[in-house]
Amino acid sequence: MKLAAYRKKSPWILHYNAGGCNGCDIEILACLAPKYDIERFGMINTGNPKQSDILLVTGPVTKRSRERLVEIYAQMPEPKVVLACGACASTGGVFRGMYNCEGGIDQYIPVDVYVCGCGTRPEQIIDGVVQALAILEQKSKSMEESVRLNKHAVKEDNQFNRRHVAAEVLKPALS
Amino acid sequence: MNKIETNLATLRDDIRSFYNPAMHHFIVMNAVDLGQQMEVQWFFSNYAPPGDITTFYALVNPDEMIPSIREIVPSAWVAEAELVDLMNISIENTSKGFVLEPDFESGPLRKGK
Amino acid sequence: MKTFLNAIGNIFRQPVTTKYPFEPTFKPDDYRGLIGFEESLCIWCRRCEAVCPPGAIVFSQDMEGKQTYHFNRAVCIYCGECVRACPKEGALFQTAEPAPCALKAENINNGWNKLYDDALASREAYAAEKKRRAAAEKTAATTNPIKPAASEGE
Amino acid sequence: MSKQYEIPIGAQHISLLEPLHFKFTTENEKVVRTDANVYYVHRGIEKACCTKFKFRQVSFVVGRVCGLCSISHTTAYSQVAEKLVKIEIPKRAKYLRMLVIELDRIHSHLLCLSHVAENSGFEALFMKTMQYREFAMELLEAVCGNRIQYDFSIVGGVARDLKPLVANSIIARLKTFMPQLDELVDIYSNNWTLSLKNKGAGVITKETAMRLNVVGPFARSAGLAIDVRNDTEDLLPWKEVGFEMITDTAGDVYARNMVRLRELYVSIRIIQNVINGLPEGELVTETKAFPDGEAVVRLEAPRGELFYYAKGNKTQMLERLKIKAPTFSNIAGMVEAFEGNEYGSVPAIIASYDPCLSCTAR
Amino acid sequence: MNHLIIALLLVVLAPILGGLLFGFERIIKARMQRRIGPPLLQPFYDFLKLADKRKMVVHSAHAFLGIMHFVALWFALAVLLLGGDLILVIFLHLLSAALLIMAAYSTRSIFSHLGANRMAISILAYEPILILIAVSIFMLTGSFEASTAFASSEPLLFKMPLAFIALLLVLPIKLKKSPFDVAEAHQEITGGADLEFSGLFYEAVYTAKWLDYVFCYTLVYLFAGNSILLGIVLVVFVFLYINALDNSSARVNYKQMLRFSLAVSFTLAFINLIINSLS
Repeated sequence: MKLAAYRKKSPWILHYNAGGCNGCDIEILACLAPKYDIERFGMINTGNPKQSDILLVTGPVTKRSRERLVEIYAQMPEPKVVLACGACASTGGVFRGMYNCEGGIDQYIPVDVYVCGCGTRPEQIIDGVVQALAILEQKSKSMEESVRLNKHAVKEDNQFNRRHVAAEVLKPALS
Repeated sequence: MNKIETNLATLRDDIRSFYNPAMHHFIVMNAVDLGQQMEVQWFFSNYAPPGDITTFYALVNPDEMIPSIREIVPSAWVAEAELVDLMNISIENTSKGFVLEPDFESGPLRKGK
Repeated sequence: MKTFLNAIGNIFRQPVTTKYPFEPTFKPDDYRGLIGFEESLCIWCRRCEAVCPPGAIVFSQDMEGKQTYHFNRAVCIYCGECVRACPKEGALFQTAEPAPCALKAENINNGWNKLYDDALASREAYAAEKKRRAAAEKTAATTNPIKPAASEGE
Repeated sequence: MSKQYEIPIGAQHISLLEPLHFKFTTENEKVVRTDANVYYVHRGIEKACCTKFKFRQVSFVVGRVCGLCSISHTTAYSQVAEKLVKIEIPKRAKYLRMLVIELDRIHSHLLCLSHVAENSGFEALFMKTMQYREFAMELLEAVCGNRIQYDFSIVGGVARDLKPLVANSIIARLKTFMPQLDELVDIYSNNWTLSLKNKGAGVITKETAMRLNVVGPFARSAGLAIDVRNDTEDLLPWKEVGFEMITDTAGDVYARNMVRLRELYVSIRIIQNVINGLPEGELVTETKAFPDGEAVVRLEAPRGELFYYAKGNKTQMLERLKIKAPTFSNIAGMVEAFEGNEYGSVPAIIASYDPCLSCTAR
Repeated sequence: MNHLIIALLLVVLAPILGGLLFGFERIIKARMQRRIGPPLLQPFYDFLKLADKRKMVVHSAHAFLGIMHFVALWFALAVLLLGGDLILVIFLHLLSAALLIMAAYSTRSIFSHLGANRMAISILAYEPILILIAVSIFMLTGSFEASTAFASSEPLLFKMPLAFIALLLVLPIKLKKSPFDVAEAHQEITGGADLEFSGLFYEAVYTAKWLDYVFCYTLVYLFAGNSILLGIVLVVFVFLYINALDNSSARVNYKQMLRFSLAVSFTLAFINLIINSLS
């Protein structure tokens, strides 16, 4: 029988805050709460990377949390999907270009769904998760390369703008 | 907000003579880059209303060693450690790396950075 | 003990969960949602671009001075400052519609970075082009209907 | 001297909302030493506020310092900017700011309480508290147009007006919330296992609180009466909308819960008074002036005293902006209050501090 | 003969039965929290999904021990359902738990060590009571065979009510329900012993949880003797009791749990044993 069909029936989520304001995080909590009860879709908030399928990341990646982000991503067994929750996780939002953040988590790990909004409503998160489930079904079990940390990718430039550097360094890995 | 000028030599004595844990609340320590010199400020407030704010400030050169007040105000180590990283100044027995990465060029809040 | 009985009683109470993806939930009609743009009303003053905190709005300009409005819903923080700053009534407005999700194919982050830089470059190119033309024929420059390129926001 | 385990919590941990890293050195699950690493969230907002954003945009940026007390940050910044440009905002704007701050306090305190319940292993109470909390989110959405980032205070006043329909709905929803709050108080104070977990955990004495300058419910639970709403009369008229100081004596997790719950009653009363006595008038005081001089502002955020220092230099950009968040003052106390506790009750203690590290690290 | 077939059927179908129980319990729990909750077949969806994920093996012994944990538990259940020796049942169950503890200790993760530590302590908390109950059953029926207990005409419940109460008090420890779920305190040690398992090997641990449900409720059924109706009533009652307790109490720390269990449950079971052996 086709097991892939059952991936979308029991997605277990792992939540990591890569240094945003807690806005989107409390909305993820609100998703677990009775009003929007995402356990309806069989989701459990496992705190354990080794048993989770969906990685919900909030916040622009700060310098100190980026190793953790890549580490957690690498610990998750395929097939897995990454959701960037909120403007700052998707693109850096209002924090893009600040000296200690990297402007969006897709500078480090491949992101499948970007949930827009600052802060995201639980409805938006649920929509994003539903889209992610559709992607999860297509995913293969092959390893998906995460962008390694190299000094070059995060080298300082003084007018507060790492976008160009990030873009040109990470182009091969993101394609 | 009443500002009291002091200098690094008499700073500890001034604060010690002023600060009374039962009456005053140490808010935070701050530094402003004025170009050549740097204005370092210590903010205190009263518990009793109206909680008026007392500021000690000293004009220092960026390379001067600033005395630590943590034997007078034990909780000041957080503010001092943060300031050392952000302003790239040197405070007694406070090391870098609390806020920023060790490999980070320190003092992002200085002028011209 | 009370909670114990309450828990058993809850089995027979109606759950408070909304059936969201299948039924819409309540949303105030003045929710701060997507930013709408009405091209026919815009006077191309670029004030919205100047005030936007994250830089989610950018105007590009072709060689004829025709400007185009670009908006990135993943960068926008929906503060509504651009709408407040817009001098022309109705040219820029905030809908009550939450932004839809973006997929990987949209390349919403690095693609936008590239677009942003290209837009700024195109405007500089146009300014240079215009200066060259102005130098060529001064008379035409005085009655040039095209607005001169204002300086960019940041 | 038994074997010492080193238990790390964080940066990613299910009982943490945000990346902070504690390293507990434990002897048969009793904490003997704590190392904290709280600056995971440092983004460099202070620098950007002085170099990247004009002083009118900064009020939206500092809102993103923290999602839980964003209205406190925006209001405090707006106040300090108003001091710099030397304008007095309309009374209606002041009242609307107080209204949103108190609504925000309700949702923040309820979130913290539910988080304490979750971390002490009481999932049902977590669910119940979150369910009751939703009304505050809906009201905030109706008032400000967004559930979290309100962007309500702008320099010179407030961005949106309060519709009479919304005002009535606020009064009505508060009425329905009252019995639910009583129920919560009953559970938090009378549930045996919860008190078994929370009583005597993470104790901080009044002397320690004074010595380490802790603020907010953390300090008030220890009997240290520090609440900025008590003494900053000039900016927001808290006294005339019926503010009262809430303190407790025990200083443990249980006392913190009780302080938060009792503060909810105060907030509800304040909101009712604000809506009943809402003055008519303008929303924004326009000005063309540029910030000049220096000013400080203190404001009571849900977690304690928020402190803003700003220095202007007659240009669009500020010279310096210093943000002191409540949790920043509490770090020293937090690290000390862990000593000698069961590791099992550590997550509950962390939650009961209500740490907001995105405020702290900025 | 007929009984034997039913018992065999039960043994074979035990995982499915447990899965259904688990799913139903998740629904009930959600309803107790005013939520809708997952569909009834959710555990099986999880099962199939986990079968599909890439496996990350810490080391082979770890995975092997995880699977053996499941097998040993199934054996214990089989012996119980087939009416075998209660002492054997208890020791097989102990063995399965010990295997999981060994697996958890064989990894490097500190949380999984803590989980194993706490699991050992919870074993210390509930195994003595189980043994005492078995012994008092022996005192009553004159044999350690579970079959005699199943077949006894008058229910054990009325003869040894104290033992039943003791069982009620230790079941939350076994099923890892609050207030006694220190072994997998999710907020403290993020799952504890089964932390390092993933994919197919987590499946073994996950399914073993289902078997535990069947095991516990069979123990409860044991008290009903041969009257099926009373058995069903007992099982439903215990089911509701455990879930309501789970939803109305916080987690106590393991020292309090041990103290409570040995002070109250142990005493109850022991008094009950004395009474039974005197009568």
